[in-house]
Amino acid sequence: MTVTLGHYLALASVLFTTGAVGFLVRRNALVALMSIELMLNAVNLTLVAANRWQPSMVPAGAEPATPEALAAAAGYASQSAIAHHGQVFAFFVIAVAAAEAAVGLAIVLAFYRLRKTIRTDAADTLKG
Amino acid sequence: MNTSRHLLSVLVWFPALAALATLFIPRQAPKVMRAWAVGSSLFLFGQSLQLLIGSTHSVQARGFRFVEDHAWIPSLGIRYHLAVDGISLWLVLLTTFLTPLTLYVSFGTIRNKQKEFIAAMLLLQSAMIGAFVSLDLFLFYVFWELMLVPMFLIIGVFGGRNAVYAAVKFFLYTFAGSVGMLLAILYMVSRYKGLTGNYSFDYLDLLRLAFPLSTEKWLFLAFAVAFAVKVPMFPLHTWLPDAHTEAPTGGSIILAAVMLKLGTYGFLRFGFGLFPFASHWIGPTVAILACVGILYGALVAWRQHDFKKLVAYSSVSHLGFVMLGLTARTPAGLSGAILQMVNHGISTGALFLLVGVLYDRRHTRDVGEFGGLAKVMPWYAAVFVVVTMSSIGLPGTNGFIGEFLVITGSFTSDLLRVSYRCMVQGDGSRQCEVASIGPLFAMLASFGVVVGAVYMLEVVQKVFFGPNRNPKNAHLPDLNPREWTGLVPLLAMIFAVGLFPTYFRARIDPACESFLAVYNARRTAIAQNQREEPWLLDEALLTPPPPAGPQGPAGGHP
Amino acid sequence: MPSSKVELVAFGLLSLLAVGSAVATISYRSAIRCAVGLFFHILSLAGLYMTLSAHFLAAVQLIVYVGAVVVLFVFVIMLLGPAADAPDDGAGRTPRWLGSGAAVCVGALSAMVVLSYRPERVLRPPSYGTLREVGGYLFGPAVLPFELASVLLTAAVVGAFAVARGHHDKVRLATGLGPDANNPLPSDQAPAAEDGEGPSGGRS
Amino acid sequence: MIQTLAPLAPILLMAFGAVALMLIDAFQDEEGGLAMPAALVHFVAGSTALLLWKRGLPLDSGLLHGYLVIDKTSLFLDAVIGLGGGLASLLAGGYLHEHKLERGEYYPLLGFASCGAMMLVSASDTLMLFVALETMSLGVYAMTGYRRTSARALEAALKYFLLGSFAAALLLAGAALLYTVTGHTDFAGIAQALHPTGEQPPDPFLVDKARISILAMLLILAALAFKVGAVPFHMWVPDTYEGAPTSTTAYMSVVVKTAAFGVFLRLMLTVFGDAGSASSAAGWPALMAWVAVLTMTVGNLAALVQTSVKRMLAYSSIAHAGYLLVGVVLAPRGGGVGAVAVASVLFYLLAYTVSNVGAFGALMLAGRRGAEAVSFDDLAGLGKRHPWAAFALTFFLLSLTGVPPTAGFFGKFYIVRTALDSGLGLLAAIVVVNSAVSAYYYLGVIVKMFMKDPAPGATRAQPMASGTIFFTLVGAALGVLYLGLLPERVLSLALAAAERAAP
Repeated sequence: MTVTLGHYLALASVLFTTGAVGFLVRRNALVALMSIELMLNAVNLTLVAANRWQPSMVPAGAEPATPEALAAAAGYASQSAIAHHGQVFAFFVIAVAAAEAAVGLAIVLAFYRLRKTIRTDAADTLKG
Repeated sequence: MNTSRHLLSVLVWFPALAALATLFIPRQAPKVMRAWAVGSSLFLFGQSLQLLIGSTHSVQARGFRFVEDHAWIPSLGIRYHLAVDGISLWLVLLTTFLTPLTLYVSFGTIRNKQKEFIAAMLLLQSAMIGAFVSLDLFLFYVFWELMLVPMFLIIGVFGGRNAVYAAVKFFLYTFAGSVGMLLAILYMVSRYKGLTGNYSFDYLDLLRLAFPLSTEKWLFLAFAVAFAVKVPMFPLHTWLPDAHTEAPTGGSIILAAVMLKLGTYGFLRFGFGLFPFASHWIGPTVAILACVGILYGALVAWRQHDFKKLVAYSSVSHLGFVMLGLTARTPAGLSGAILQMVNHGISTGALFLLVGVLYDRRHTRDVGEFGGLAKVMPWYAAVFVVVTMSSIGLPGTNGFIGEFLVITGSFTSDLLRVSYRCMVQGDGSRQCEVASIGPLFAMLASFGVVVGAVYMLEVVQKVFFGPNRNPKNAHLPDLNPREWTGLVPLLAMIFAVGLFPTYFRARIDPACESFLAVYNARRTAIAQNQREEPWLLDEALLTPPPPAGPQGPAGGHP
Repeated sequence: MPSSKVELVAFGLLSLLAVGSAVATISYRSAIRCAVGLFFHILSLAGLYMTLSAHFLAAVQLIVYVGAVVVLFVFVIMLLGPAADAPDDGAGRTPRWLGSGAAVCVGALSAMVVLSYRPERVLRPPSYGTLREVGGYLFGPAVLPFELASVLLTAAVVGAFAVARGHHDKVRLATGLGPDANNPLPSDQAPAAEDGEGPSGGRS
Repeated sequence: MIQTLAPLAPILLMAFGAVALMLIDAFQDEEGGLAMPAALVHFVAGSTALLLWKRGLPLDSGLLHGYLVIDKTSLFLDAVIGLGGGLASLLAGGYLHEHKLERGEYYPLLGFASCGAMMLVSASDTLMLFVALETMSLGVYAMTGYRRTSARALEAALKYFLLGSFAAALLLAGAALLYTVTGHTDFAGIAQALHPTGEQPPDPFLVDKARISILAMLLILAALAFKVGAVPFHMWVPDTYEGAPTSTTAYMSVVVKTAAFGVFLRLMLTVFGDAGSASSAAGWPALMAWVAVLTMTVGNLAALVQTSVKRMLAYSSIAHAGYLLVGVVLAPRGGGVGAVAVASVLFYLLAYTVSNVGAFGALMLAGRRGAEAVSFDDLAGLGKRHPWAAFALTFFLLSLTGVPPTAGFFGKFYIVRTALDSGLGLLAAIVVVNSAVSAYYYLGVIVKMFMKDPAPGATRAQPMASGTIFFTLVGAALGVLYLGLLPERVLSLALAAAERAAP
């Protein structure tokens, strides 16, 4: 048995769901934030794995093609060697996740200062 | 200033600009403000008299005059198309005639926020004139909706104790009533586009559309609801007594005298004009509702103790006459209905004014509070009696002409009929026996006249000639100069229409005839050629026969 | 390139670790333990990236996530003290089991959908996933999003600053005399306690 | 160099403008006073977009690499964002000063958020979409929690942030799945790979790919529905709108909504614009039609029972999102209908921008520090205390109601007409019935202001005086009247902008 893209994707689904459940169940704002990080990481795993299995005109077992040929085959007329879209995407997700965490933690901190708690259900003075 | 080339634009926009200008007059100068309001509306009245002058700058096509037709939003086929014909002419004049009177009279009672009142009244005038003279349905809808806001403010801000309730009820009834109309307009335009490849909201273009009866019924109903709310027709009238009772005198006058006419006008111009076959189909029903309205309004008015409610219900009754005249679709019925619109404007306006006079003095509108006023306020009593005579249609006053024409019109109508004993023929068509029921409606309406006379006279008897039980009534001052100024023009009009009806009918009848000519031509064409899908009518159908001479009395009236 | 068996074992172990640490992250009551769970989760993902020959990304994952994000979390947890371990008791306004049940269903469904998708693995040159390649791409075609990311980071810094800084607040934190916790609406009901001036300064 | 950067001019101006605002703030001695420069940056960026439009297409200089598309749609929306953002910063100038919140960070944040919004409406790549969305959102999260001493503001920020990040994660998951099956992140590439034209070699994973792409579409739809505030992902809207400082609410309600609808249209039309996924019987338009009906109905019904004016406006903005969704539903139709539908959405966004900025601005003007206009009761008798503020609020609320001749009426008219033209009479009827319902709660405000006196001892809003807000309102009012009375010019712009976007 070999590891296929399907396995990675299924793993990512499980991780994403774990994050989503954590987000929905936990009332601790910090843990909710961490759950979001879990979800983003699961997405990253999908992206990186999908990048690895990028469909290509080169069948398995054939001569390793030149980077340019691979890039051209994948439909990218770029100067960069191999299509790294998935990895680059993941890179940006990591960067954004860090920024998001910074703002999120700032909000949590400020919230804590006023309410002395970080329970999300303490945020209930605004009623629907 | 020669404004006749753009006369209608002046009539529509000048009040709005005057309203805007009013907002910048400082509150510390109330006299300037009042002078400006009355002056500008009088100026407008003067301008509007030009409408009566011959046919300067007229376009004879289809009997519309003072035509202004420019592209407005070309990509959607929306035009700035204004025109008057004999149908809208008198209604515009009624508006310009009543607005200065109403403003002037209201200054006696409205002390706070005069600025807002003036601005709202002038804006309202703009919107009403705009709705009367628009021949583009989009433009018409814009003015139609625009009317709501100033009237809402006039009722709500300047009204009585329950004014807010009445104002909101008024707004929501009319706003909700007209959304269907918007949909129907858009549907027609969309079909027109499908048939011709062009968008057009123009009334004269949309007249070419013919629909299968089932579609036409829905479209007509969508329009009819909007108009019926405004008229108001039984059973959609419930907002009216509330609005009238709570509105200030000026608001009541304008509401009753002009705004309700937009409903009847809309019925005629757009409801009947655009959907001849559906209106033919629904004609008897409308006539029945109109008669129910006449009798119901009269009977309920009889039971009222609140003066304003009494007048409001009598309006329901009078507008029933108008609707009956319209549904008769005979030349006499139509011109009677239009005349009756103007008459009702004048006499109900005067009645509300008179009720307002009494209310200012006693701060009550309970009929039972009064008695024997003829001795205390002889002039007031005299004027009131004259207006009452006009309202119940005594010969010599305006009311007589209108009601008489409506009743004869519906009596002779061969369009009001019912079919019975239908048999399916061999070829699948249905053959029915047809009975004309016009005379029945004429009888019901005549009965309504009698009831109307009874309750009005009873009130007059009680209030002016009965015993005066309440000492507060003993020293009421008679009419003051301001009130006289408001009443004299109205009294003059009552007799002008009553004694010289030919002058007015000379302008109404040709328009009614050409309207009916187009109406009947379209009705026959649609009936003969029922299809599954909308189709276009021959343009030749829409050209009315050459108008009769301006002075020549139209045929078909007694 | 690792052989198939090694890869299978690595994948198995790392995915077990990933799932385990993810579950730990969302289930511990103590926030610091959750953070530790997140830490191990990130490590396991870095390992998975290695099995996918994404060397550069694995490094970035370690540097940014472990070096910045987790540290930030831990820092905030320390700052909050016991309040960081907010209990989960009490009924919330929303039925959370509903949402999470739906999430689990969707997740299971999507796992099933994606599991059957097994395209053939393609050969990659040895330079795949290296710093040189990914970096070249980043500064080549992807320069536009890269520059935008700098805008994003600046916005985040300014945003975090705008929400969390403040001289009055600092005093409050240091002295522990913040607005009364018993008063649920310290400032909205008493508008004088708005930023800048007023009794909020006097209170501290 | 100039040639290469020219297409990006509005975005670059916005970004550099925001950085410049930051620097000015850092080097000036006293805080505040940045509203005018911030508005200027927005207006300049917005008009640059229009200049670019005038200069003509094509606007790809080879720098964009498919990450961004600068076309007429995006330029139109850039202009709307510039206008909305500029007006909102002017409002902020008056509001923050009055409420002693004038700290320098607000305006750079606003600038960065607008920059993200402009990127968002140009984004044609899921990567760019995500980064731009986050840039915009992070700025707005911070602006929401800007009043740090208010528990409500922070609560709003916390809720908005957590739910927003959750939605972003969903969007990301969708994008990742699309990448998995297509190998592309750019919209055009994804569309091409999902629905190839011409002869294709047999693909053993065709069914799997189709399934996964549907999953991705649902995830993305959910995330976008969240961003535009559509039911059932609307719960954040009332809380956030109510808790945030009013200037932020004004900004959010116009710029964020515009950007979200812009990207919604582009993404759904390019990626899922094929005959299968965009089939009006079984594709996403059918789903969105239900969402649209639910959104406007729920929004309007909930707005009916509110006691807080801000919250009422929040629910009404949900309802407006519902009207806009009707345009989105029609957008994928062929035969010219699609272009008109997109144009109606674009026009509505502009009309909504001027009306809503005006409404929030008038609400700000109605209250001063410590006596803000929050509930309906606060507004009682405002017509007496401050007729101009009351008049302004009335005017803009009438535009939101859709009373002619205002921008709001024409926008709604245009959408209803498009729906009727394409045979969706029922949907059109639901829109007009809903707008009739909405008249009730908008009227409620007017009634309070002009026809009720405040109860003795009750709190009442004390109007403030602010030249900036006043002039913003005058500008917005002129815009409302212009769009309502003479919409032809803007309409033809919107149509031209829509031509390239629609199929």
